[in-house]
This record gives sequence, structure tokens and C-alpha cells, in this order.
Amino acid sequence: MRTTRRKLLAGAGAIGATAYLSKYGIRGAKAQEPVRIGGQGALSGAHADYGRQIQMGATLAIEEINEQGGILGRPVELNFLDEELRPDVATRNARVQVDDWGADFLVGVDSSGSALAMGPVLAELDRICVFTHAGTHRLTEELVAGQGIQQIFRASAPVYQESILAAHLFAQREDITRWANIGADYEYGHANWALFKQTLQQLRPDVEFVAEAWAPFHTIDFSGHVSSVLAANPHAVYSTPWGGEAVSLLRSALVMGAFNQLEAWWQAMGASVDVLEGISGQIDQFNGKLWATGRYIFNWSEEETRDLNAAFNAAFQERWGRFPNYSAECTYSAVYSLKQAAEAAGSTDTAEVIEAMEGMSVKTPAGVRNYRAEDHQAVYTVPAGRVAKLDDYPMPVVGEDLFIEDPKEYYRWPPFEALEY
Amino acid sequence: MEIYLYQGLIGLTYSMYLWLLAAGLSIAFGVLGILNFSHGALFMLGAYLAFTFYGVLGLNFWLAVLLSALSVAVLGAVLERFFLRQIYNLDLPFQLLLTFGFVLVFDDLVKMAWGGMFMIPPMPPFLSGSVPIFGRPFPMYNLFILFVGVAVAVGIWLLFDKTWWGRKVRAAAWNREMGGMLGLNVPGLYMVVFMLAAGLAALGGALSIPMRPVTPGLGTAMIIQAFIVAVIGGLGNLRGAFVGAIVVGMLTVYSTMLFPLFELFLPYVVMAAVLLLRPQGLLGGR
Amino acid sequence: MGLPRLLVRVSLALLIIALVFAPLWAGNFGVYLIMQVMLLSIFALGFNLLLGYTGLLSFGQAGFFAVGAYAAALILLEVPSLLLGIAGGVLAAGLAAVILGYLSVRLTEIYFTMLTLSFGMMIFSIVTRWRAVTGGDDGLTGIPRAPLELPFISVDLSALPNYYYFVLLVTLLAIWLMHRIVNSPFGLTLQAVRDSGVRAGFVGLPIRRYRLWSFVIAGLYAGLAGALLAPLERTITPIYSHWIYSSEPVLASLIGGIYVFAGPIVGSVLFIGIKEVVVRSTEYWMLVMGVIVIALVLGFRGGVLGRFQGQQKGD
Amino acid sequence: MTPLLSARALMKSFGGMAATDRVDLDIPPDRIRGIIGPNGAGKTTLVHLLTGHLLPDSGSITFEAQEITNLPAHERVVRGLCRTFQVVDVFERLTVYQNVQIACITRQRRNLRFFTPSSREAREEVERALNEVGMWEFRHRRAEQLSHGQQRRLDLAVTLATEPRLCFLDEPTSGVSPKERDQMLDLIRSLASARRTTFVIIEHDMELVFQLCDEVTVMHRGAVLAEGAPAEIRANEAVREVYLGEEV
Repeated sequence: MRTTRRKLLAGAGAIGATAYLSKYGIRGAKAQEPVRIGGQGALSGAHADYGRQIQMGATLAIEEINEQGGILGRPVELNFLDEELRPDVATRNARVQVDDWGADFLVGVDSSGSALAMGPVLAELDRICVFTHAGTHRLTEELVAGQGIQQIFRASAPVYQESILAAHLFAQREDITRWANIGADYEYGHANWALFKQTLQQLRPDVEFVAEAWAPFHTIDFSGHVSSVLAANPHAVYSTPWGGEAVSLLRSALVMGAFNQLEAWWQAMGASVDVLEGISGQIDQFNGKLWATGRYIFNWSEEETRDLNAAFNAAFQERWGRFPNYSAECTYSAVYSLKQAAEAAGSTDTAEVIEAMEGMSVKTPAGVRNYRAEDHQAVYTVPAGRVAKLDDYPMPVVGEDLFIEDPKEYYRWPPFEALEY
Repeated sequence: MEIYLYQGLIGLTYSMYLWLLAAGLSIAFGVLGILNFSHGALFMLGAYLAFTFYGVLGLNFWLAVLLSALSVAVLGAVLERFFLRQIYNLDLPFQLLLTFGFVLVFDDLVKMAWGGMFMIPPMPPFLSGSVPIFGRPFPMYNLFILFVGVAVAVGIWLLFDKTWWGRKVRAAAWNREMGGMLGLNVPGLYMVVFMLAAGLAALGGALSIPMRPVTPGLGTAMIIQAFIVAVIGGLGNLRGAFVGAIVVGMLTVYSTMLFPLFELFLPYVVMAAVLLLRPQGLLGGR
Repeated sequence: MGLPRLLVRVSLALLIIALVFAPLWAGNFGVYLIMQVMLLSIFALGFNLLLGYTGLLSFGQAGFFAVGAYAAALILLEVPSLLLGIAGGVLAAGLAAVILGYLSVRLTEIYFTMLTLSFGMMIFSIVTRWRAVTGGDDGLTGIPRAPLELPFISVDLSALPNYYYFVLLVTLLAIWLMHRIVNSPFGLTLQAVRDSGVRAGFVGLPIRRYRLWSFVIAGLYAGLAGALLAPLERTITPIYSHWIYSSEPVLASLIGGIYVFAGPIVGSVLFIGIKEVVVRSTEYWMLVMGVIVIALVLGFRGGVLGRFQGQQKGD
Repeated sequence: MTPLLSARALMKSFGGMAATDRVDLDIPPDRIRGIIGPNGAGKTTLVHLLTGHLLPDSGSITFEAQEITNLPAHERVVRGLCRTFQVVDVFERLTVYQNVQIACITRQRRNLRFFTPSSREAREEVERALNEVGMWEFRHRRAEQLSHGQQRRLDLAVTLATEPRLCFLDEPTSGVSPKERDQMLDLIRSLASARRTTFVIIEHDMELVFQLCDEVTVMHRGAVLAEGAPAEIRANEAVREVYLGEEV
């Protein structure tokens, strides 16, 4: 997919901004016009850390890029809004940022519902949004590949990452034949569980799915969900609530003896920094049975990008005093992807940048991301593994028994079939 | 069989959370005649304050819970004195809207003071274990909540039914003017009653912090639960609220287990059915 | 006394002229905002027929808004005809209002409010759960802004300004209709029911029947606003049926004034305007809105228009 | 003469207490009837039952030879049975004019006109009714802005605008000044002779009833104690003993 021309242009981009400054400096006033990036994420509520991390990632990338001379020699500006995990707010934000503030590009968005709602609006506004958290497979499969909304790109891995990868991982565990689900009671959780079941069923026809409990946003107490699935005597639990709610859920599970009774617990987005910090005090009690992944794991990157990841980690910790979450890395990388694409296209024009970005390959802290031309989904490698306390980190990390698979294996590929669930 | 009993006990815990949440709402409506939309926001404030006292300042858990309930009770006094007192004679929509205004204000004030991030303090060590019940480990903290719920119910019952003060409050609730004629200090009584209601909301919030993340928006999520419970029990009927809490709690945990797809739907169906068939609530007389 | 009639007419005319030329002066985002104001106005006008004119506070109007939006979306996804979609949405909301209204109007005051709240949330639960039809909480996406098929001519509305003119036309029509309704014998009847249900019974009025009429008209208006939203946003999600969304027409009506015809409209302008202004300087718009609501309840229950309300004309 | 309204064995109890205890009552047309009795005698409950504000536990009511026992209030109004309340009840936010107009529109069954201006409806009827009670000059005022005596008269005008055959007035002079009280009595007298309306006045003030009424019913503890012309009632031993004894 990577053409020579694009490689050349990408290389040219890496040479540095000075050449571009001279090239575009001729346009005078126009050159000083900043490149505006509108970002959004949840800044309030039980999942607010993801939005803050998106903001931190975007801010760090933009500060670095501005130091290096900007995009196409133009300084970069960020406008960041609270998405509130509400689709109506997300679309309004997009309109404000593009029509009123004059955004050239958009990044971010936490909730799948918000991302889907933005699709048609992006087509109308004719602006690219690189999504950096929302996980629904429908965003790229239906809206881009199906309906042809070209303005959608996604830097973060979709639900494939936690569901299909998990199925591959646990297919190897002969001792686990009974699975139960504690799902986030919205599309994300339902799609996730469906993909996992579908994949695992094919690999292991002997596996049974014995119980399901669904927890909506703002669940007061997860005890009822934990006890009802444990009552079915599963060998393992598949769990999709995230953020603060994942922490509450794991706490209830711990005290109710889940980690004595079960062989394994899969926490889909358990590699998220807020979750790892939240369970930090109790890591010893999980008996090594807590497994997780994320869309980026700060302590791992493939060979080719290992140094880049180390540098990013250092810069992020220096700037924010925290470890980068996957939403931060994905947004950071999304901004760099936009820079690379815009400079390859030589313009911030939407159609030209789309063309440059399709099939583009970018080196990012998480690994080398390839934006598939068919559905604009970034393909890159993230492992799954056991959550454990390692000496190098102040909190638990996904760091033991890493299961590293080529994304070709666990991504869905076109032509996409609709998922029944 | 045992798993159903175990689940029932979990349900009772959940019921006690709901009871703590709805008790103050019911008291305020029963005595003051005000349906307090901001009750959930007071619950949220209780959670934030308790988190600050316990999780940030490192005070003893009991002290933190107590301080949080007291602080919100004082806030309740301010709200009653300067706002509610002016609207007792207004139509219901205006009363509801005034307290809805509080919801909006508190939600943002909390964000200003504590930021948007969620917070979960550690579980108090002496409540963090479990005891075997029906062959499974049952969380100590759930037992503790059960105990607190019942204790609060008994306490409120004693206070209203067995003390001179409780009788005065009931007289004042029966008829504001009449209470005044009998020489009761009705405004003073009302203020104390609202402090009690606010303090109870905060107590519920404070006790929930080891179990669920403390976040802005918690109030709007909680108030609807409180409405369901209070309506099922009969608005303003305290014993009804206790029964309503048990009904909703049980309904929730058993539907989680048996028909998970209806968990969201059922409480509203019961609420509507009660309103249509017995608007005075399950326990209300005519 | 009210504002001099001439002044009102002149300013109305100027306002309509300004609205007609809005795509020229307001920019894309401005046009979008004006549409939001118009939709909220329709929504709130219907709501206020219930509150201001009939004395019933509903906290479940978002349910009917969502029924209108979803029905319109489902139709438009099948048949690309805008009028059919909008009409279908309005009718579906009306039907829902007949059924739920028949039950709701048996209760009054707080019990009515609580019942409408629970009905609204039932609709929310159904919309969230019935994934095969509603798309669950991801909602329905890709709703087309279908052409307006009229005899001999088909008007393309896919561009935002084109759709704007359609919404403007429908909004003016809806406002004009509501104005006729509240000043009709029927409107007077509702106000009598509001002021005293008992007395209304003793002039011979079957009050539940009129409450139901009012409820259904409010439902139709909510459904119209919802149906118009579907092709505007092109995505519909369950948030539009949540009680939080029901509070928007409540706040708008209260701010504008519930006892004045134009209250909900002016309130919608202020509600969206204030939010827009505040959001730009601080993220704490709810705080500002909350303070405004509290001040209004304590000080100016007539809303901002209440000041101009004089005696009503009776003859 | 066939009675306009008759009740047989009307029972209504609240929490085991009989508020009306097997009441039989006949109201003949075209006379002013008074119903008196001390507080708690069951007068108001009886009127609530007769007008449909409450439904009886048992017994029957007929009006113009038709059974109306369980008919809702608004349908009784349509048949010509109306009332006022002890506590004045008007449409507060509506103007005086609109208050009366609503009764006229309802009688003419024009409530479901959605798109015509209400200002055109029932002009003559409203004007006549307001002139009758002397309230025309206040027609633009909102009802909540009137004095209590004016509200009483408006209440009466609204009631009369339903064109009742039989009209119950529950303590029509309570809370008004002595001067307004006399005006009210004159008004009722003139209305009774000018219209084909039968009035039933519920009062605890005996003197007022004796001045105004042709016939008087005395109630005591939920039952009818005596019935007859004012002079007969004055002379009745039981009434003197029970009623006046308590009153004085």
C-alpha cells in the first residue's frame, strides 16, 4: 500500500520544518495563519481521565511540533472541549470548532456513540477527525468502508484489540471452558462480548458461555453483578466496564472471592493508567489472574519504535507528572499523523490530506501505524498480558506473559460482515 | 437455592443504599411539602466531602463520614433559610425548578472545587474483608451498609414517633398555620428537618465512596433512583420509602441475574404502576 | 399594559426578515444555532401548553421528542421523502402521547410530574435496549436529508442553508398555529382547567379530556421538533429521550415566562444564547444557568417576558 | 308538584363516621330552599353528593326524573345542576370577562374550536351575565385582583352563566362585609324571580336563611331533623332544642 511517492514525501516531512518554512513562507500572511486542531473528550464524570489524557497527549504533541517549526511552517493551535460522553454535545462541539473557530482538523472523542454521531457531521463540515479512543467497529467498518465518509480516521485500535485478541489468548487455555460476562451496558460492551464469543467459539467449540450481567453507567454497586455471574460457576470472567467503574468492579470482585474462585479475569481496557492506579494498592490479591490489554501499553513498543516510546514516556512524565494512557498516546500520535499527512500533501486541504493519509505509515510510540485505505483504521500491534507489579514502575502494569500477535491476526479485514449481537 | 439467598442479601445491601438515598427526600417532602430535586446533589456533596476528609486529609473514616454529614446539614440549613423558606407557598413547578437550579449549581461547583476526575479512596481496612455466608464470601462492607441502613431506619422511627420533638414536627407537618397557633416555632422546626434530610443524603453519599467512584454528575444519576424509591413507597411516607427501597433493590439484583436486559426498564414500570394504581404508595393509607 | 401592538408587529417583521437572510450574515455555525433555537422553541411551545396553559408540569417530554426523532429517522432511512418522514415522526409522537396521556392525565401535580418522568424514562429504556430497531445507544446514523417532494417539483435540502429554510418555514407555521390555539376557545378552556380544576368541572368541563388534548398537542409539538432534528443532525441517539433532555424546554419556558405566549420562544433564544456565550469563557455554564433559574424562581416568576405582560384582552 | 331534585337514603361516611346518614330530600322547583345546621351537621357533604363533587356510598339521586347518582359533576352541570363553593373559587389568572365567557362557551359546547379567536365567542351572553351581577365595569380585571365580595359576585355570575335549573350556593356571604352581604341577598332574590332558577342556600346563619328562603331544611348529625316553612322551623321544638340550643 505504501507507494514510493508517499515514502518520499514522508521522508521529506522528517527532514524538518525549515525547508517548509522557506517554501511556504513566500505566502506571507497566509503562512502565519495557524493550523487549528479541535480536540474533544470527556472532561467530567467517571471517565474523565480519558478526556484529560486526550488533552494532555494533544497538547504535548502540539508543543513539540511548534518547537520544531509547526506544520507546513505554520504554528499549531489547540481548542479543547468537553464531550460529556454525549453525542449531541460532541456534534455541537465539532460544529463550533470547524464553523466558528475555524479548525482544520479534529481529534479525540471518547464515546463510541459520540464518534458515530460525528460521522455525518464531518462529511457535511468536510473536515478530518482522527478518533483516538472510541472503540466501536462500526465507526470505520460502516461509516467509512460502508457509507464512504472519508473524513473519518482512527488512530486507536477498535474493539478487535480487546475481544478478538483475548479470544486468541484464551483459546490456548485448556483449563478454561466456562466464560461469564460482566458487560458495560452499552454498545461498546455488547459488541465486545459478541466478538469475543464469536471468535472463541470457532477456535474452541468446547467452551460454554454461562452467564451475563450488564452494568449501565453510574452503577451504584457492582456486588449484584459479580455475585450473579459467580453463581454460574464460570472459570473466567470477561469484563468491559472501564475507567473508575472498572476499579469499583474489580474491588467488589476481589472482596467477593472472584480471584480465588476463577482461573482468570479479563479486564478489556485494564491497561488504562487510571485503572492500574486505582487497583495499585490491591495488586497482590489478584493472585496473578488479572489479564488485560489497552490500545497502547506505555511499557511496551515494538523494536522499531522502542526508542520513540521511551522518549515519549519521558517527555510525557516531565510535562504532566503522570504515565501516558492509551488515549493520550493515540491522540499524540494522531496529531503527528496529521502533521505527516499534511506535509506529504503540502496542504491542509481535507481532500488532499485524506489522500495522503490513506495507506500512510507513521512511526509512533505505540508502534508503526498503518492507516488502512479501505476503512481508515490504523493497524498496529499491542500485546495483551498479565497485570503484575514490576520493579521499574510505581504501579502495576500489563507486564508479564505478554501475548504479542501480528495485528493481521486479530483485526477484522474487509469486506466487513455485519456483526450480529 | 443458596445462590438466590446470597443474591437476595446482596439485594438488601443495595436496598439500604437506596433507602439512605431516599429517606431524606421523603422526610423533606413529608414535612416541608417540597420535592427536593437537589437531593441527589447533596448526596454527591456528601461523597466529595467524605472523600476529602478521609482520602485526602487522612481523617478516620467514621469521623470523615460524620463531618461530611454535618457539613451538608449546615448547608441544608442555609438552603432552607435563604431559599426554600421563600417558596413554601408557591406552585409545585416553581418549587421543583428552584431545587433543580441547585442541581445545576452544585454540579459545577463540585467540578470547580475538585476537578472532573473521578476519585476512589481506599476501603477502610477494618471493613475490607469478607465473611462466608451461604457458602460464599460476603463483603464486610455490605454487611456494614445493611447495619447502617437498619440503624438509620430505627433511629428515624424513634425520633419521629417516640420523641416530643417528633410529635411537634408531625404537628407542624400536618398544618403549618395550626402548628404556629399551638405555639410551635414552625420555621425553626422546618429548618432542622431539612438539615436532617440533607444530612441523611450526605450520609448516603459518604458511605458510598469506598464502593463507587466519586464524580460530578453523580447527583443527577442518583436523584432519579431516589424518586423511584420514594414514589413506590408513597411520597412523603418514610416507612413506605423503606419498603420501596427493598422492592427496588430486590428487583434490580434479581433482574440482573435472571433477565439482565430488563434491569433498566423494570423500576420505571413499577413506579408507573404504583402511581396509577396506588398513587399514595404501597404503604400509604387513603 | 402590553407592549404597543405596532412596535411588536414591526419588530416581528424585522426579525423574520433577519431570519430569512440568516445564511448571509450568520455563517454556518450561526445558521445551525438558529435552527437549534427554532427546534427548542417548537419543543418548548408544546411543553408550555401543558405547563403554562394547563398547569401540568411534565418531566417526560423528551420521550415524545425521541419518538418523533426515531420514527422520522426510521422512515427516512427507508424512504427518502422528507415530508413523509416528518409527518410520520409527528404522528408517532402523537400516538404515543394519546396512549401515555390517557394514563397520565388521571393524575395531577407532583404525581403527574413523576408519572411523566417514569414514562419518559421507559421510552429511554426501550430506545436503549431495542437494538435491532433503534441501534441501541449508538443510535441511528446516516439519516438522509431527503429532498422535499412537492407536486411538480423536488427541492434538494441536503445543503445546510436549504434545510434551514425548510425548518424556518415549519417553525413559523408551528408558532402561528400555536398562537391560534392558545387564543381560541380551546386555549381559554385549558387556562380555566389550569386555574381551578374543580371550578372548571362546575362550569361543565370534563377536565381530563382537555388535559388529554393538551397533552397530545404538546406531544405532537415535541414530536415535530424531534422529527426535524433527525435530518439536521443525521444521527439520533437515546440521549434525546433522557429526562435531562426533558429539562431543556422546562428551563427555556421558565426563563422566558410561562404565562406569556412568546415566553418559551424568547426563553429558547436566551437558553441557547447564554449557554453559547458562557461556554466560550468558562466551561461552567450549568452554574450560570442554575443561578439564573434560582433568581427567576425567587424574583421574577413571570420570566423575562412577565414584565411586559399586562391585562389579558377579554373582549 | 314533582320535585326537581330528590335524594333517597344517601349515605356517605369518612373513616367510619357517617357524614350523611340515610338522607331523604326533595327540592321542589322555583322556590328558594335553605339548608341549615350547626357546623359538622353534614350540610356541605350533602351538597357535595348532590352536585357530584363526591360520590355516595349508597342511596340514589334523581334530577328532573332522571337518575344521576354516579354522574360526574360536569355532566350534572350540563343537565342544569350547578353550585358555588364555601371558599370562593374563580379562575384567578383569567379576566372577569373570560371567567364568565368560559361558562358560556362550555354551555354552547364550543370548547373544541382550536383556530378561531375566543374573543369573538358569546359576547352578548357574557355582557348580560356581568350586568346582572353588576360586574361589567370590572370586566378587564384579572379575577385575582378583585376584592373578596367582588369575587363572590363573579363566582355567582360564572355559575349562573351555565344556566342552571337548580343552583346550590354554599354560604354565599361568608367572609364579606355586612353591606356586601345585603347586596348579595338582594341579588339572589332578584335573580330567583328573574330567571327560572331554583336556589338552595346552605348556611349556618339562621337569620339570613329565614329572611331569604321559602322553605328550610334543618340538618343535625348527618340526618334531616326538620323541614318546613321558616315560621314552622322557628316553632319546631326539636330544632330549638338541638340547633338553637347549641347556637346560643
